[in-house]
Amino acid sequence: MTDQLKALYQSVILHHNKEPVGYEKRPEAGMIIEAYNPICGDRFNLYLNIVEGQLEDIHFHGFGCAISKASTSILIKHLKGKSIEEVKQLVAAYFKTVNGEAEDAPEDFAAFAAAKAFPGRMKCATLSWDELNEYLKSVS
Amino acid sequence: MTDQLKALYQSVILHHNKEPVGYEKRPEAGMIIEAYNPICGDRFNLYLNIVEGQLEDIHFHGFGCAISKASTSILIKHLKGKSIEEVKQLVAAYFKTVNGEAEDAPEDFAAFAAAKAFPGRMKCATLSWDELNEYLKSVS
Amino acid sequence: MLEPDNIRKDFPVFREHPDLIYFDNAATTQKPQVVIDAITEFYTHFNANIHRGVYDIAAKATERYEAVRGKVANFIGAPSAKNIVYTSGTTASINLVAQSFLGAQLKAGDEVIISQMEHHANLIPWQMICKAKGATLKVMPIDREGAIDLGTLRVSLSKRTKLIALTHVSNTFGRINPIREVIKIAHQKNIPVLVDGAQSVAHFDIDVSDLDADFFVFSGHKLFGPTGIGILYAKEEHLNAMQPIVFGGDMIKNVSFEKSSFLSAPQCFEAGTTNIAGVIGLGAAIDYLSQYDKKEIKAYLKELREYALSRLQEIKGFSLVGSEEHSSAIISFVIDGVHPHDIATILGAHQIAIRAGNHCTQPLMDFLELPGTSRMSFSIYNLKSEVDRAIEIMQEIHDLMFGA
Amino acid sequence: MLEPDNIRKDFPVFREHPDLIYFDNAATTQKPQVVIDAITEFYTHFNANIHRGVYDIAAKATERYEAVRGKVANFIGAPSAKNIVYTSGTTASINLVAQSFLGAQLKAGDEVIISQMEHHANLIPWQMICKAKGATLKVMPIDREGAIDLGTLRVSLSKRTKLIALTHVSNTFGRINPIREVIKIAHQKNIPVLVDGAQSVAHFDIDVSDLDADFFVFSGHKLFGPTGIGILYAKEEHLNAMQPIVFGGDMIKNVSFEKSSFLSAPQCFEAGTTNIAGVIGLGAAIDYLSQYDKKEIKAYLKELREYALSRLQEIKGFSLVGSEEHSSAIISFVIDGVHPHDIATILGAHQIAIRAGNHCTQPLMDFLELPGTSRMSFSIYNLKSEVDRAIEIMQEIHDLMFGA
Ligand SMILES: Cc1ncc(COP(=O)(O)O)c(C=O)c1O
Ligand SMILES: Cc1ncc(COP(=O)(O)O)c(C=O)c1O
Repeated sequence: MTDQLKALYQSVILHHNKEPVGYEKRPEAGMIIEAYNPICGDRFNLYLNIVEGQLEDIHFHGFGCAISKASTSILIKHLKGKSIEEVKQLVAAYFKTVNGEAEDAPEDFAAFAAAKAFPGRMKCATLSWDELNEYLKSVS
Repeated sequence: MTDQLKALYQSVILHHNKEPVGYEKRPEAGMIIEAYNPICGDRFNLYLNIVEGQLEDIHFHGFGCAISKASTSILIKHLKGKSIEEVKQLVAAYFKTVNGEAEDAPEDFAAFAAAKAFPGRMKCATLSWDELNEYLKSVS
Repeated sequence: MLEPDNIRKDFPVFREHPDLIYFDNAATTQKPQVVIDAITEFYTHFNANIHRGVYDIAAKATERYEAVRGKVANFIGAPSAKNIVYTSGTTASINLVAQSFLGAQLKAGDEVIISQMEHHANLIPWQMICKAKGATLKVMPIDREGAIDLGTLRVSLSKRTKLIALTHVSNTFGRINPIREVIKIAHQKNIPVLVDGAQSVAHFDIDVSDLDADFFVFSGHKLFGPTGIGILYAKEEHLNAMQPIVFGGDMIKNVSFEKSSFLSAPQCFEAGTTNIAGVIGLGAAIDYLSQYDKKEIKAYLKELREYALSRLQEIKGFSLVGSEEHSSAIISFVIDGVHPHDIATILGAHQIAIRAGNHCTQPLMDFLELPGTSRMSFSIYNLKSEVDRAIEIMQEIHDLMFGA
Repeated sequence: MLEPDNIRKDFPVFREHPDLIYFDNAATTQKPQVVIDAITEFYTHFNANIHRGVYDIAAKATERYEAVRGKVANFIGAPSAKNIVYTSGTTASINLVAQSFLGAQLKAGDEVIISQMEHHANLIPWQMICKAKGATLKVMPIDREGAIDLGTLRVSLSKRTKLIALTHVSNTFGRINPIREVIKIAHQKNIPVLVDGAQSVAHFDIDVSDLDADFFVFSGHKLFGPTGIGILYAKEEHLNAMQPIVFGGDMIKNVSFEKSSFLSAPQCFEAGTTNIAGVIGLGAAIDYLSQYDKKEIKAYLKELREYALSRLQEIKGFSLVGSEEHSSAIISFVIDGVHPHDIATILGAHQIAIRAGNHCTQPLMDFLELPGTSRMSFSIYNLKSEVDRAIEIMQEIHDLMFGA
């Protein structure tokens, strides 16, 4: 296996792929966002409950590759319980980290920077994040 | 001037271009055939009177390059007064000559064989002949 | 016997990238040197616009361009060069038939039949024209091995059926459709059939006259030729019934501000400056492919597929999508617990190009209840040793993903 | 200062055919080595289908393909790569706007305005959509020098006017249209304007944002690029208002047998495998052209045209078609008593490529009461000495045709 591959499929990602955080259907959630990549067919639903500017609860369900699934799991792990302001900051930090721009960001974000070496997979690392970001823009 | 050019623009053609045979409008003719080349805009009308299987009278009018005009003039010269059977034979002989296949054909047909060296001009040598030929096929 | 080791040498990409294992031939094929050279020669020696110039290089460009029409006709057994329309690809060819041939006659209540395995290119154009005209798109079901049922087809035909569009070979799992039988059944009710030959034309001996196909479409780029060039073959009577849908230069007879009239087919379907270099390159690709015996190509690819299939069984969690039999040089598969994109990425990192996803056949994936598959597709330059190398990597995938 | 003697060296056709004098640049331009090399490089090093492959060469092909979009945007002053749609040429671009943009909104009684000098590609698409919708095609008249009258235009606009389509430069006689003024006048009544840039894009500094053009279209092959690739620039609001008209892979979001949804622009207008090599080649052509200052190009071509015009006056029976002023690098002319095709043939036999005919502007020819003209069109590699050689031959034409 090449080093780049090992960097991509490192334990953080494989762990979250196998044991994703908040992986369950919540059809009754206040807001459901679909993250869908028509090119590969990956599709997740993000189930959000936002109460008084706080992301009180968030879950996800669907199918996708190791990268997209893990990156969504990381999203849940870090954003749950945060204020919308904090969520926005974390989303921005995530994008910067993935793009390889050094940033004071949670450690496990860094795992996804390895996707840069695989241009065909960049979208997997940002799929759910992109859709959440679109949603945040649309409501503010 | 190149030899091929001289062969193309030889006296037979230039003569018929300047002094075409049967060059006049005959709107009252029994049959009018339009020979039109959309690529260059050349357009002639052939005015035919066929009486009892004889091409009693034929004229032409329109505009075109030296080659198409001369080839139409030659057509008039040779076909006027001939029986439809003879006309068909002459048309076939003309096409063979133009294609460079040796044939027992009127001498001035040969001038147009030079068009073969100018693929862009072959159509000029056969424009009126092609249309007449189509007509003959459609009536027999 | 085909000599893939020698064939490889004709493709400069393998000289430049000796480690590249290219198993994505259903997406596009690599190009032999002769095709690249033909394009270079055109641009270097006789680049000119066609059909109107009287100078030498324009005459030569026109002659070569038109000569390829005859070559294509010959290659697929068409009666004449006049049956061959140049398009920009399979997609454009199908859209042209949908809009022009079908668009002119389709009425509310009419039906168009496709199969459940069609590529989006052989689905959405029919869907859209049906929607516009109030007609119905009917889908021939398949079983899980990809077989269509001719009996079902037979009883589903009626006077309202205006066309059947069917792929010759499924790009997703390689299933070969019984197009000869479908055409026979359809013609008993005077229903025309369009055959999507995108995946068959490079490997099969095609004779559209013998098949009695009404329309046959394919792309140059899947046939060792350039991108941006495709073919629509149609029977003369159908071409004559079709009106152009794109308008411009080089397809007109007479133009005034009040009205225009058009040349006859195929010319009237080729408005404007077409992909002249693409046509020249396609001609070279057909010449190249014609040196080989299609029977030998088919036999070799069958052997390669069978070999790959036997080796793939060694991979933990492997299962084939589609059928072992009745299939051309394409293998679609899934590996339990590993997403197709992860497989493709891991192979890709080792210079092994395969494809993952829905292969532009989303409804087929929905039927199979799969988010996607991994697909290996072979061509005449692929080797058993390349299959071995891919297997070697795939054996490590479980370790990588789940720990040794 | 432009150095045409050096520029020539970049074009292999002049190395291979040192005697060739190519004065048919309005039909298509010759290709610099860098463009040919870019195509060869693509097919040799990273030939792959785009947007879906996760392996290296597919990623590289996708990246290069998309990068050209930005290059084109930059080259014509478009706000973003998203405004750039790849098509197969000017003709396809115009047809797309006619069918998709105009087709969706045109009603009986509406009007579309073009000019009397339009190429068939910028005439018939509008004529056909007007006919289909019961709308009227109105024609801006020109005078014998090719000038349109802005006053007349102004008063002919109304609420029913749905689009103005105008060529930037006439391909027949080189007349430059005042497109900035036309756009201003049109926008006062909220009428969108399509500019046919086929003849201007290689020589003029184009800034579609500054011009405020709604649509701007051109072909790669007239810009030193490959055949089979063209561009549609459109404002974002217009692209968003347009529905795709060709359907297939790589433009969809969701597909089921019941219905499909599409990606957003520009992607949704690029169904199927596009002319990837053509796009890559166009990128190289734009890079090539960008080394030169457009002001210097314009100045040199003006000088060349003026020189040619002065020398052509020496030819017995010569008369210019169009105007000495307000014209780009195209000269259309007639010689009394000699048919344009004979002139072109005689020059052609001496390796001088000019064009004769109606130049795909038959209604313009009808207005000028000419069966056709001879046309010389220049590019940056043409020389005064080439003009001299052409004059030399033309001086013999009378002798040849009428005897010394
Ligand atoms: C002004 C103008 N418009 C449109 C076209 C059509 O371009 P294409 O044939 O590349 O589609 C041309 C070229 O012939 C042209 O000169
Ligand atoms: C069966 C089938 N039909 C149609 C197409 C579309 O071909 P293209 O993208 O060349 O237009 C493809 C290729 O992707 C295919 O495999």
